[in-house]
Formats: sequence, structure tokens, C-alpha cells
Amino acid sequence: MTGQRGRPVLALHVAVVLLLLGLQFVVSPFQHGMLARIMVLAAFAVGYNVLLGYTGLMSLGHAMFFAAGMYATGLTVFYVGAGPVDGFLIGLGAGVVLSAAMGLIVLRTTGVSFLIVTMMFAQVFYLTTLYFNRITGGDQGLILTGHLHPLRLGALQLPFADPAVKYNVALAVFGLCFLLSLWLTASPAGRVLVAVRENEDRTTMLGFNTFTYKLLALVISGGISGMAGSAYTLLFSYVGSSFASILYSIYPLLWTLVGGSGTTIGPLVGTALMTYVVDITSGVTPGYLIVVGVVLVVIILKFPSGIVGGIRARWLPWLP
Amino acid sequence: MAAVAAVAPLLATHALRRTFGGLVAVRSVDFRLDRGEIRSIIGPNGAGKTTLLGIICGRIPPTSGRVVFNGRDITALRAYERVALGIVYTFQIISIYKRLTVYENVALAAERRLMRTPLDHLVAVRLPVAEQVEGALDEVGLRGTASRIAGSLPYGHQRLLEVAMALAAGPEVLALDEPTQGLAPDEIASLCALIRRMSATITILLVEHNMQVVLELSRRITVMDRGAIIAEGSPREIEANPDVRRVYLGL
Amino acid sequence: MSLEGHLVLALLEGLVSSLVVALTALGLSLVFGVMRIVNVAHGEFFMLGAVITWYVSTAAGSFLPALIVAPLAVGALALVINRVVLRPIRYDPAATIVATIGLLYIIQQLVLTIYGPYARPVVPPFYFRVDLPWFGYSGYKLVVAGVAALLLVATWLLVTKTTLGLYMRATQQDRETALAFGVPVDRIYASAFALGAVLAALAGVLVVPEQQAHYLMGLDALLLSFMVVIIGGLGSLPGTVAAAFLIGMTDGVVSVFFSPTLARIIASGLVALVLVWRSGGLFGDAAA
Amino acid sequence: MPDGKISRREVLKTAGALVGAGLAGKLAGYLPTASGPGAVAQAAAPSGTPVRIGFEVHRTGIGAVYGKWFEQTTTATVKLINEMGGIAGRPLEIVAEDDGTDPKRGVEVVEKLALQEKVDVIFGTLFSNVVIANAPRAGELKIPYFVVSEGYHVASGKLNRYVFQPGITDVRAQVTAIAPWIIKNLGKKVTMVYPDYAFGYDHRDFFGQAAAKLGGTVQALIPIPPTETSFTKYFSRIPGDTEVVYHVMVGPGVLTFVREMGEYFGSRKVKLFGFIDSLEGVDIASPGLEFLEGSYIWEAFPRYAGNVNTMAERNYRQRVGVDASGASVADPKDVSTYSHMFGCWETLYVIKQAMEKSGYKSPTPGDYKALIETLEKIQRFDEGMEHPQGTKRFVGRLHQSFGRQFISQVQNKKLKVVYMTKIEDGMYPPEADYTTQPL
Repeated sequence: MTGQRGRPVLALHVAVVLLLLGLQFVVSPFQHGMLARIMVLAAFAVGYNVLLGYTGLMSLGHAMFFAAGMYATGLTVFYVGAGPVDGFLIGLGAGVVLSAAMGLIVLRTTGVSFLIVTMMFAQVFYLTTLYFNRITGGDQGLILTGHLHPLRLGALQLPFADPAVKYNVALAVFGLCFLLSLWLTASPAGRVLVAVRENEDRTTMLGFNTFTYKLLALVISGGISGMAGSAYTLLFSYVGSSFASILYSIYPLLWTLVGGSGTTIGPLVGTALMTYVVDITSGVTPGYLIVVGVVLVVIILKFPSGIVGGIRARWLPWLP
Repeated sequence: MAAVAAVAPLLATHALRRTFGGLVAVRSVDFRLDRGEIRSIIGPNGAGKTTLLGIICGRIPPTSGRVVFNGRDITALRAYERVALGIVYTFQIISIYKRLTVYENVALAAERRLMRTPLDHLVAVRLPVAEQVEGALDEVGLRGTASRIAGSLPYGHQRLLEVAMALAAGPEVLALDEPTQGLAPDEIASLCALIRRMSATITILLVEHNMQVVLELSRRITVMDRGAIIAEGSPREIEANPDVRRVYLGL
Repeated sequence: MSLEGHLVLALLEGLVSSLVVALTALGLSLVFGVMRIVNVAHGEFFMLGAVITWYVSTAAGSFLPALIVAPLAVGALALVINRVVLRPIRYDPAATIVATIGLLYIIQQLVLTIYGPYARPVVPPFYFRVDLPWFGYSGYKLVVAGVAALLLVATWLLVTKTTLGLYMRATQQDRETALAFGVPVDRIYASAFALGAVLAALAGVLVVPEQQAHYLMGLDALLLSFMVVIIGGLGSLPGTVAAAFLIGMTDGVVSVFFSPTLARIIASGLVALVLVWRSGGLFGDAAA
Repeated sequence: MPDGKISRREVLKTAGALVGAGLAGKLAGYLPTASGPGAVAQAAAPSGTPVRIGFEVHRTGIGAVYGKWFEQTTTATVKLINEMGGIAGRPLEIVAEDDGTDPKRGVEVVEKLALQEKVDVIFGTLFSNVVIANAPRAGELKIPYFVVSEGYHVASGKLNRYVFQPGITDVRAQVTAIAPWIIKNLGKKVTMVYPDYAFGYDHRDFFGQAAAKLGGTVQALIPIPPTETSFTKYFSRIPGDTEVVYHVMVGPGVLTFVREMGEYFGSRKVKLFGFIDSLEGVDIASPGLEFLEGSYIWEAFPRYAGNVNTMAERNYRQRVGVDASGASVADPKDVSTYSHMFGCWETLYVIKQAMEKSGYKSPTPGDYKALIETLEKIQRFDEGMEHPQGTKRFVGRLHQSFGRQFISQVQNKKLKVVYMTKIEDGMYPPEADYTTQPL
């Protein structure tokens, strides 16, 4: 909020992005790929966090926004032969439009009703992708390889098959969403969102039209989720219904809560942690989900407000 | 003065009615509030005071009737729109952002007025906010608490903080719903002083049970019973009014 | 098949499935109503009920002992979970979600490891087929529907007529006040959680002869129950039943006239809109 | 460090499959059928650096039943291959990793096996949504990827040159092969009930085509959405004059599906033709399946012993640890996925053959090129210990094998083969040619 706090915060966030930028030169090829995927999914979680962490609305339907971005990009690339940039913008647009339209309906509800309504509309979206399987390929999905042109920056051609391209596109998308969310927390609008989270009635009686602010939050959240979905499609040249299923609504919720909802860095931490816990344990034992479950329980017993949330509460109160 | 007011009431309701299911909370109330006065609304529990206040502030839609503010029919306006017009409300049960700092609490109130263009939403508007926050905090006597977490303030200070937020929201009419509830005598005294100070620039509408406070502060008093206004007048007139004594003071 | 045939089928399917859904949702309605926590692992209690039933009925050669064993076992497990996990995090809503997702992983993986990935059938205690002019129908399904109705009434009596129920409703209304009036809130939470688990397990037991015991059957049951409970209105049993009927009937009727997936789309959309329109739920106060 | 990790995984993996392979191994010692491989028992023990095959397995998620048996089959195959001298004299080693039957995790697993474990090739994926999501990555990483999925995705040409399906016939071929029998023997008016996901689309598209050619008509399509637990409400959509109900389902709901169908139709005369996919991992004698008695079911490889009476089949069955009725020797309640898991066995032998023939040494572009081009030139895999399901025609340009199919009837709660197709019956004009793609 105030000047002398702003500087270290900004420095920290820039440092995180720079760290990710640097990591690509030191990590193994496998980690390289993992990090690229983690960044894209972390962007998804960042988008989710805008709604849950900074506005206090818990959605169980964000898969529909992720998938909206994924399908908008994927289908236009596949059928229309759109370029990656156009495809990406269309994906972003789809996330924005869908979340705006949804917002006008679902924001009439709050609390658990909001949770359920978003879940049900996401289910409708998921089933729709199956119903139109002759176009979408249903859960088998579509492959973009051969339809997807390389990314053009001036003279150079950047094929998405190139790991470096994957990584840095992922980084660009994540960095954008990450800093966007940081800016949001510092902006007056962002503070109003927090006010809505903390006490909506009071906020109304201070003269704010809380509905429009919640809609704003949902649209930003949906837009970011759409971007993430779009980026995922471009990077892994695949579109499929699985990414619209309830699981992909639960993941961002889980990642955000584990990392710390209402913290800008939490979503990244949560996503990375969960991805690696699964990856490492699954290599060690067939029953790895038990370990994952135990880890979740232990984390939450130690940090009920998520890892970064706990760190903020204990040591770094100035974390946004 | 009264004549002037008669010409242009700051706020007036016409044949206001509100029912909840079968229960009539407010029945055909014609209420008028003049600019610059301190008005108290009193009455036994369930008389409809808070409902009337709620309708005036736009928290509760009337079943029928109109609300006019500055000569403009605002019946259709939502609560937040009325706040923007200058009708500001403080809750009966203290309502602040307990987990935010005192500064942030008041800043939110101030910022709403300063955020006019979309751009204002994007980039932090700094200077005016800080000044207005300090001003409001000084006014209510909370200077120096800016960086504290609101929830950690003593009860009385939380009440004052809510008033400071109301001030920062730039009220023309300030509706206080039982502000002295749960305050210690000395706190009540200072709150009364504050209200009197504020009334120099702001019209005060008070729903209050504490008769000392009411009689001491009010220019005029409106008495409600079973959803209707049964009397209105100066403290002295009201004290003398037999109906009031019967119905309300229970004498 | 004639139109009235279609409709009879639709209504029958609707009726039966709604009662079964209500039964599944019963426990959740209790837990969610009283404790206001989203227990993601609730569906796993349902699954455990079904799986235990398979073990019991293969061991004992009869389905009936499971009616006792499964609920008790699952209820005990719930008490442990409540003590070891939920109480330490003070039933914090967000933390509870994460913790119970963890529990869901643990329970599912344990069942997968011990019981295996199979969908195993359980012989119903009795089996007959009701022949209607247009089509046949499972007699067991009808009986389950009946039992479900009984259990619903029983639970309703428990909540409205007993001290425990009174305490539960008090806690549901306002935890602090209840505490002030000397309601042993901790014990109420524990018993509500356990009772919810018992009911979920019971639902699992009754349903398993209809749908096989499978380690992944929990999540869908949970989501469906969750819908029913919220649409019905927090902690309102009549609401839960009403919502179950709303969903069951919509699903049943719509399915007869549209291709399955489209039917699902339409049904879910309609039901969601009902909740938007009555955002507090059919019988609910404003949603918490 | 990696070695330590691998050996640890090895231990745990074998521990996991100890029941299946371990037991099969013991029996292999003295059972007569072992005499076939027995002869080879003298083969020199493999030596040198192991050939490491990455195995993407559905240990968890909806595919877990298949995953369990794919893993058991794979372990048994590897054991036998190593007993018989390994691959080009090198020991064969499996690096298994669960993908949770999830397309996202699937891609991670492909990357992990290729980049971190640095395996020679990857194989084993079944569920088509995972296969299709993985294929682009395998292509980008330029690592041969052998799927055992039966989906019509490899042969459709939408994947890439690194993806092969040499161990199992695809759904299009299965359907094309058996459609004539259905139309001739059961009836011309067909209603199809199939999943509105996975290979449901392949059935819908290609059975319709095949049936039309033979004067059959598909009267109604009833695609069932995922996570459906009650089906009765859909049966009223089956036209009254339907002669054949063609049903293929996946997932845990299938038993309910069949039983509810039984309750619904009761005595009403309608012929049923189903796909074993519905009943993989399920005992045909299960309560509620009585309604299937007398109905017909497609099998890729007959579950009940004696239907295919070859030494190769007996050896395969006993090596994997499957009893005469298709259940696990260790626990008769664990019913196998007999019509799919043979694909793992045969695919591993295809890999062995291709590696040995191409002189494959290490995961280098050159060796991969040789491996892929060699495999693309192979035209048939002869029935025998390596290919117990039967001879396969392999179409190099499609990267797809074609084998015979079986139609069985449920008789006294067992499956009895009543018809066997010829390989040619299933072959369709190829629409793709991977060999033209650059490597």
C-alpha cells in the first residue's frame, strides 16, 4: 500500500521472474520441461487466486475458463489455421468473454452456492465439449502438430517443439499473469476487491458497487485462466475434454490453497510443490498417492493458511 | 429557518411502507429531514426505526412510497449510489475491515470518491487519500493509530473508526444506527462531542436508545411506534408529549 | 414404446434415483449443515461403505452383516479423522478442503492397493424383477428407494426431536451462542461428522448391489450430494429431499427425450439456474 | 545416483507384481507347456548394458484395471525374454511410471522416461486420450513410442512417425471384421450403445459404415456420457423393432449397464452383441450378468482356456499367471483383461525383433532411424510364442497391426468362441502414410 513497502515487494517479484529466467540454463532437460509446464499451470492458479485469494469467491468451475482458452486457441489453429499469436489472443478473448457472461449469472450467488453453480456450469461446458465431439474430438481430443505454425518474432522463426521456445513462452505468460496479479494487489481496484473479500456489506455502504468489482475480478481471473489454457495448447499441441473435467477445477483450488491463497507467490509455490511431490513420489512407490495425501495433510496442519500464507503470518508480514 | 426548511427539505419520504410477509414494519411514513439538523428517531424495539433508516439508505427496498433527497427521487437508487450522493450509514453492529489496518479502512472510504476515471482504479492515487485519511482520523481522535490492525483496537475506538470511515466517504447526511451501543460513559461523552462537531457541516440522522444522548444532541426528535410516526418535535415537546410518555417512556 | 411408457419410466427412474441421491446426500447435509465445512472425502465414506460390503458379503456369504459392520467401521474412522485432522485445524473452511483432499488421496490409494481397481458386484439380499406393461424394473431398486425414505424420516426425527438434534440445530444456527449456552460444540461436531459418515457408508451399502463397489465411486457421489445439499438449502432436510427430486426428476424426464449427453447438459444447466434464482437454496436461508 | 534410483524402482516394481510374475515363474519350471520355452532355457544369460524400455502404465485413475494387468503381463514377458537371452544378448529392463490415466501427467511421464531415465523406447499406453496427448511430445523428443491402445488413432495418421501400434488390432479393423457376422447372423436393424468418449466414436463411425455396406441400418445411436451410474432411463430410446443391441462400455458402470438392460428387456426378444471391453476385469459369472447368457461378445483373445488350443497360448496364459477362466492364478477374484494385455507381450517381442534386426545399440538418431525403418518394412508377425494371439499383418505405412478377431457366445456363464475372422476381414484401405514423414 505505502511507498517504502512497494520497493522490496517489486524487487522480490522481479527476482522470482529472473530466477525462473535463469533456471533454464542450469536445469536438466527434464526439469526444463517440467518447469515450463509448471509455469503455465501456475499462471492458471494465479488467475484462480485473483478470485479466491483477493475477492473471496471460491469457484469449482475454473476448468471451463482454462478449457475455453484451450479450445478457442486449439480449434482456430486446427480448423482456421490461425497463427500462434492470433490463436493466443483468441484464447485470451474466450476466457474473458466466457467469464464475463458467466459472471452476469453466477455472481448472483455467493459462498457455497457460488461454488456449486460454477461447478455445474463447468460440467455443462465439459459435456458440451463431448457432445460436439465431431468438432472437438471429444476426450480423445485434437493434435495441433502440423497445423501450428512456429512463433514469428521479426525475422526469426520459433517452433514450439523447441524446448527453449516452450520454456520462454511459458515464462512470458506466467510472468505477465504474475506481475499482473501483483499490480492488482497494489492498485486501488485491487484494494476494493480485498475489501469485498473482508466485508462486502461494509464495502457497499462505502459507496462501491461490489457487483461490478466482483465481475472485474472474475473476468481478470477467467482471462488469465484462458491465457494459461491457450498457452498449454500451444506448448503441448493438444486439445482435449480431460482438461475441462472437474479435476482441472479442483487443481487450481488445491494449488492455490496449498501455496497460500491471497498471496501473489502462493500459486506458484503450490503448483510447483504439488507437481514435484507427485513426480518424485510416483517414481519411488506405486502407492505414491498415499504420500501425496499425507504431505497435503501435514502441510495444512503446519500451515493452515498455505505455505506462503504461513510465512507471511510468521516472518514476512509485508508479503502481498 | 424552519420556514426555509419547509421549502427545501434535504431528505423526505412520502407514504413509505414496508412489509415483511404479513408484518408491517413501516406504514405510510412521511418523514422529512432539514439540512444541518441533528435528528433522532426513537421508539420501542420493533417500532421500525432501523427499517426506516434502512429504506432511507437504500439497504431495504420499500414496498411502496418514495424517498426524495435534495429534491431528487432516489427511491430506485441502490445503497452504493446513495452513498455517492452523500447518504452515509454506520452499522448498529460495528462493521469495519477487522483484518486491515486503520489506514486501509479509512483509505477505502476516501478512495471511492477519488476514483472517478477507470485509470484511477489502475494506478494508486496517493496524496489526497493520505491527507483525507489523516483528516478523518484526527477528527474522530484516532490520530497515530493508522498503522494498527483495526480488529486490535478497543471496542470504542472501532466505533470511532467506523465514524471516521463515514466521514472520509464525504457524507451530506450521516445516518448513525445506535452509535453509543456498548460504549463506556466517557466514550459516549466524547462521541456526543464529535457528533456535535460534525453537525456543523453534516446533517445527522440518529437512531438511538440512550435518552440522555438523544435529549442532549437532538434539535428535533421523531418518535415511532408500530411502524408509524406518532410524534415529532423538539426534545422538550417530546418529553412533554403524553403519547410518547405512555408508549415509549412507559410512564 | 408408447409415450405413457416413456413417462412412467421417466417418473419411476426420477423417483427412485432421487431417493437414492437423497440418501447419499443425507450425511453430507448433516455435516455441511452443522459444521459448515466442505468435506471432500465424504464421498470416500460412501465408497468405503460399498467396498466393506463386498468384503463382508464375500466373507460371510451374506449382504446383511454389512449393514452393521460398514457403518460402524466408517463411523469410527470418521471420529479418528475428526480428532486427528479436522479439530487441529479448527474446521477452518479452506484448510479443511485441502486436508480432506489429502484424505481422499490416502483413502482411495489404500483401497486401490488392498481391494484393487476392479468394479466388484455384490449379490443383493434378494432379487426380483417388477414387470410393467411397457418394461421391467429392478425390485431391489424400489426397495432401496423405500429404505432411503425411511432413513430420511429417521434422520429428520433425530434432528428435530432429540437433544442431540437440538444441539446440532443450535450449533448450526450460531456456534458462539451455542457454546455460551453450554452446548458441547466439540462433541456435537464429532458426532455430526461421525453420523454423517455413518449415513454415507449406509448409502454405500444399500447402493452397492445396484452399482458395483469401485475405488473411484466416491467423487461423483460427493459432487451429486453436494449439489443436492446446496440446492436444497443449508442443513434443511426437506430441502435436500426436494432438491434430490428436482435433480432426479429433471434428469429422468429430460433423459427420455434427448440423447444422453445432451440430456445431461440440459439437466445440469436447468438445475444450476434454479440455484441462481434461489441462491439461498430451495428451503435455505441465504447461502453461507 | 540414477542407478541407485532405478534399482530401487526395480525392487518395488517387482514387489508390486510379485504375485503375478513370481508365481508364474515358479510354475514355469515344471509345467509341460514350458517345454517350448524350456528348450531355450539353455540360451546364454543376457549380459552387458541393459536395454531399458520405459513403461507408461495406468496404475491409478480410471484405467487401473488394465494397468494392473498390463504391468503383470509386461513383467512376465520381460522375465521370459531375459530367460531366453534378452534383446540382442542384452538384458531387458523395464522402467515403469504411473500416469494416473491422465493426459497431462502422461506427457510428463513421456518426458521423464525420455529425458531423465533416458530409456531406449517407451511403450504401454492404453487410454486413447492419453495416447493422443502424448504422441506430439514423443514426436518432438524423437523417441519411438509403442502404444497398446486398440484405438483408431495410430492408423488414422493423426499421430506421427515415432508412434507404433504393432501389438494389437485397432477398433476400426475389429469392427470392420465382425460387422458382417452381426448383420448376417443377428439382424439388420441395430441400435448402438457406446461411451460418448474414448473409443466410442470409433465404434459409432466404423460400425455404421461397415453395416451400411451389408444392408444393415443403425436405427439409433445412444452415446453414454462419462460417470453415468444408471442407464435404465436411456433404454427407452431403443426403437421397438430393433433386432440387435450393439453395446460397448468402459468404466466401472458396465455391470450395472448390463444388469439394467436385463431388467429392462426381460423376456423381450432382442439380440445382444457386446464388446469384451465392457467386461474386462469382470467375471462373466457375476451376479446380474445372467441376462448375457446366450448373447454374443467380441473378444480379441479368448479369455477362457481351450478356445485357442495352441502351445503358445497355454505358455502365455501360464507365464502371465492367468487360470483357465481368465482370472489371476493368485486370486481367482482378480479377472484379467485378456483381450488387451496380450498386446504388451506381443509389442515387447516386436520391439525385440526390430531392435535385433536393425542392430539397435543406443538411443541415438541413427539407431532410431534404423529401428523405425526396419520396423516399417516388416509385413507380418507369425503366430507363435512371441505372438500367441495369432499371426498379424503389419502395415508399415500405418504403423498398425491387423490380427484375427473372435466372436464368442456366453454359454453356462462362460465365453465359447463361435466364430473367428480372417485377418483380411478387418483390413481397410490405408488413409495414412507415416513413412513419408521425415525423421
